Amino acid sequence: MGWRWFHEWGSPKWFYDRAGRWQRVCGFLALALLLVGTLWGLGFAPADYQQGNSYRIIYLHVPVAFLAQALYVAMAVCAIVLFVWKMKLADVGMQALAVVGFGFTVLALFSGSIWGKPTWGTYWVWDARLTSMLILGFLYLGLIGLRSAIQNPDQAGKACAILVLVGVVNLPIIKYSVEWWSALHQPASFKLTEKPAMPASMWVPLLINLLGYYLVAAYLVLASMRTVILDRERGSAWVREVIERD
Amino acid sequence: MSVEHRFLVRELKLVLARPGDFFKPMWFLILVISMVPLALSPDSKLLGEIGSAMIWVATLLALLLNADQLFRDDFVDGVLEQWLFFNRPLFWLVILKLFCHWLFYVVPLILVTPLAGMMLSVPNDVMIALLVTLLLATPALTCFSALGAALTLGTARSGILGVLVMLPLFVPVIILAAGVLTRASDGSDILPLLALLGAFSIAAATLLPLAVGVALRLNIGGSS
Amino acid sequence: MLIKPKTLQFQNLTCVRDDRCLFADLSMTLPPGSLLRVAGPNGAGKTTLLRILSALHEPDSGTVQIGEVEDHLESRQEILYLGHKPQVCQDLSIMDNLMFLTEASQMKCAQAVQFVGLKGCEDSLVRELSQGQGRRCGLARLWCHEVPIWILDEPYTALDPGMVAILEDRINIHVGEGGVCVFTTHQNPTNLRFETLELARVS
Amino acid sequence: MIEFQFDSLFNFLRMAPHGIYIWPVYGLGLLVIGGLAIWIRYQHRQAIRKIRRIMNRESIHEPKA
Repeated sequence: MGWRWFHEWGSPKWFYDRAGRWQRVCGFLALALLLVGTLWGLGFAPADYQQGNSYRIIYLHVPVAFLAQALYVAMAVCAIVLFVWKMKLADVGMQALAVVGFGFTVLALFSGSIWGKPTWGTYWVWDARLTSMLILGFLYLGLIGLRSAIQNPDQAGKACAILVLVGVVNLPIIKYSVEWWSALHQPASFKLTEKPAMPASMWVPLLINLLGYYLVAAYLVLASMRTVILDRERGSAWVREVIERD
Repeated sequence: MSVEHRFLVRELKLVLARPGDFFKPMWFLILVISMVPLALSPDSKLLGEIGSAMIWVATLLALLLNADQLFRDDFVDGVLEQWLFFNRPLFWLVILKLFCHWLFYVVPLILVTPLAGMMLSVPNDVMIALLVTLLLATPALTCFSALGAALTLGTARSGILGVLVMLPLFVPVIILAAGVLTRASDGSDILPLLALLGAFSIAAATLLPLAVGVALRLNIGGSS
Repeated sequence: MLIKPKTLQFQNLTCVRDDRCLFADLSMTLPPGSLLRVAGPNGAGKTTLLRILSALHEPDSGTVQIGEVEDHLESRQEILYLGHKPQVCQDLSIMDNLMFLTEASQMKCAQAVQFVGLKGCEDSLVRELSQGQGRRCGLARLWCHEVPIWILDEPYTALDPGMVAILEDRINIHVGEGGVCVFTTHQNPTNLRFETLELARVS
Repeated sequence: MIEFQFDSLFNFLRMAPHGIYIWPVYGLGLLVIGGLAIWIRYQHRQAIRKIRRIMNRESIHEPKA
């Protein structure tokens, strides 16, 4: 099991310059999409016959909840890349994804629980999706805690990679067991995102918002990766040039 | 003497050399369980209902008390490096170590739970279900906490980070075990759930030692 | 002491630690019966080289081979590695440690304990012994672990002259029987004939 | 196909019964995502400042020939 380090195409310097451009593109696109999507969802989408206007929260909650899980899976992909191709960049990606993913999970949790108030009358309901989102949040927290506890960055990267891979294998098991548990104890009440055949005017803004939040996540991850690269490669010469250029 | 035999002998001697680690979990379990009636109410009907779940969670936490010490002492003494020089794959040695830990620390703890059950006046059939679920679930829990311990080997101070990192992964086991307990209390059959719990435990007990081996190898190789 | 003599061979070993190159393209062949001292100032990478030779650490490039077995990891049980750490369990007695770490019988371990001059404290816990005695416990394995390749990292530390002489005799016997020994030390050995591999401190 | 659902801007802001739940959620969204962006940018500047400090310290000790 060799941990030999070699920079294939993913050399930090090459990535640092390109990420700067991709980051700006993602940022502006995300801003545009989110403005359009949110205004459309809040103002122009028809009110839901059951919930009235409070369902409009799904235009934030559903994309963010989807992102929280997608970012965890992205971390698992980075972990595989780190183990198979031993690329330092994958480790940097994992570190950036953990923080952004945790932020999205917290946002999904709060938006879900605030949405619970008009729907069920209480802020926290042990609903299947909210509970597995809570557990996902603890998984993210575990990763961030482990990352900050180990001094040597390479060791921290590989330790987190192992934790992410074990976590991603258990994620579906956790989701199913939580869903089974919540169905066991509560009659199948209105699920947060049970979409009864949404008309086009409802799910089009949802799609735009989803794309918008994806790009926001990409923007944040790229920005965070550039910072981590700068911090880790501070010894090398190309960092000095970049600093003098800025 | 084969490597396996030497491992068992050493683990037994370690248990005798460190009696504290053997009794602390039991002491913790009984202490926590005796807090429950104080916090709730001494009325035995209420205690009987929630008693088994309380015992289950308390046993789970008692298990995690000395999880962090699994590899730390060997790592600090440098004996963990010597593990690599046995002609056995590392994950096999991890399985041996976890089996010994389970046999000498976890099973005695499970045998103490009936005492806790009596204190919370848990009905007999639920008590049996509790014992069976614990016996089925603890291999998986031990492997998970071992992975947590192996991952946090590189951190300076030993702490509960290894446990915090692994607790979210205990959720399926807790849910399945709790399902068995509720089924047992209202008499319906518990076999399908026990089968699921057993399957999860076997999968964890065979696959996780590989990850623990990689984590250990990482910490041994890293620190010069 | 019956050991199967093996050659220890490494080709263009390179190791970089936080972008400082410790050593590059180190190649050497150690036939049975050779004794090599790795010398160099602190931080020159001596310990790292020894850990690479005993397959505890992965070199950035280059290979290590023992005998005809290509995969170095397979032939790890041919190696006796002694590092900076005491390598013995503090909560066990010296006898229990030896019985665990080596395949030797009870009687052979008892002999080994006598050789390192710990007669009489076989059953006391390692923790109760002094630092020097603790090092002797680690060294006791040399007398009861029949393995062709020895890799000893600073075996002389915390040893009194009497023990140093005993250790050097043991190394001479081992090398005489066709074993290979790679060691590092800052004290200059008295009656050992060894080649030296100098690791220059790379500024 | 798409027309404004509320008869006046004021109703849009009040958003009938549950307005006080919808707007805080979007406010929170802005807070979390905006906060993340600002925090990452702040860390970026910190990293650059730290490297600059190292460079200055080095250039003082061994001025470039």
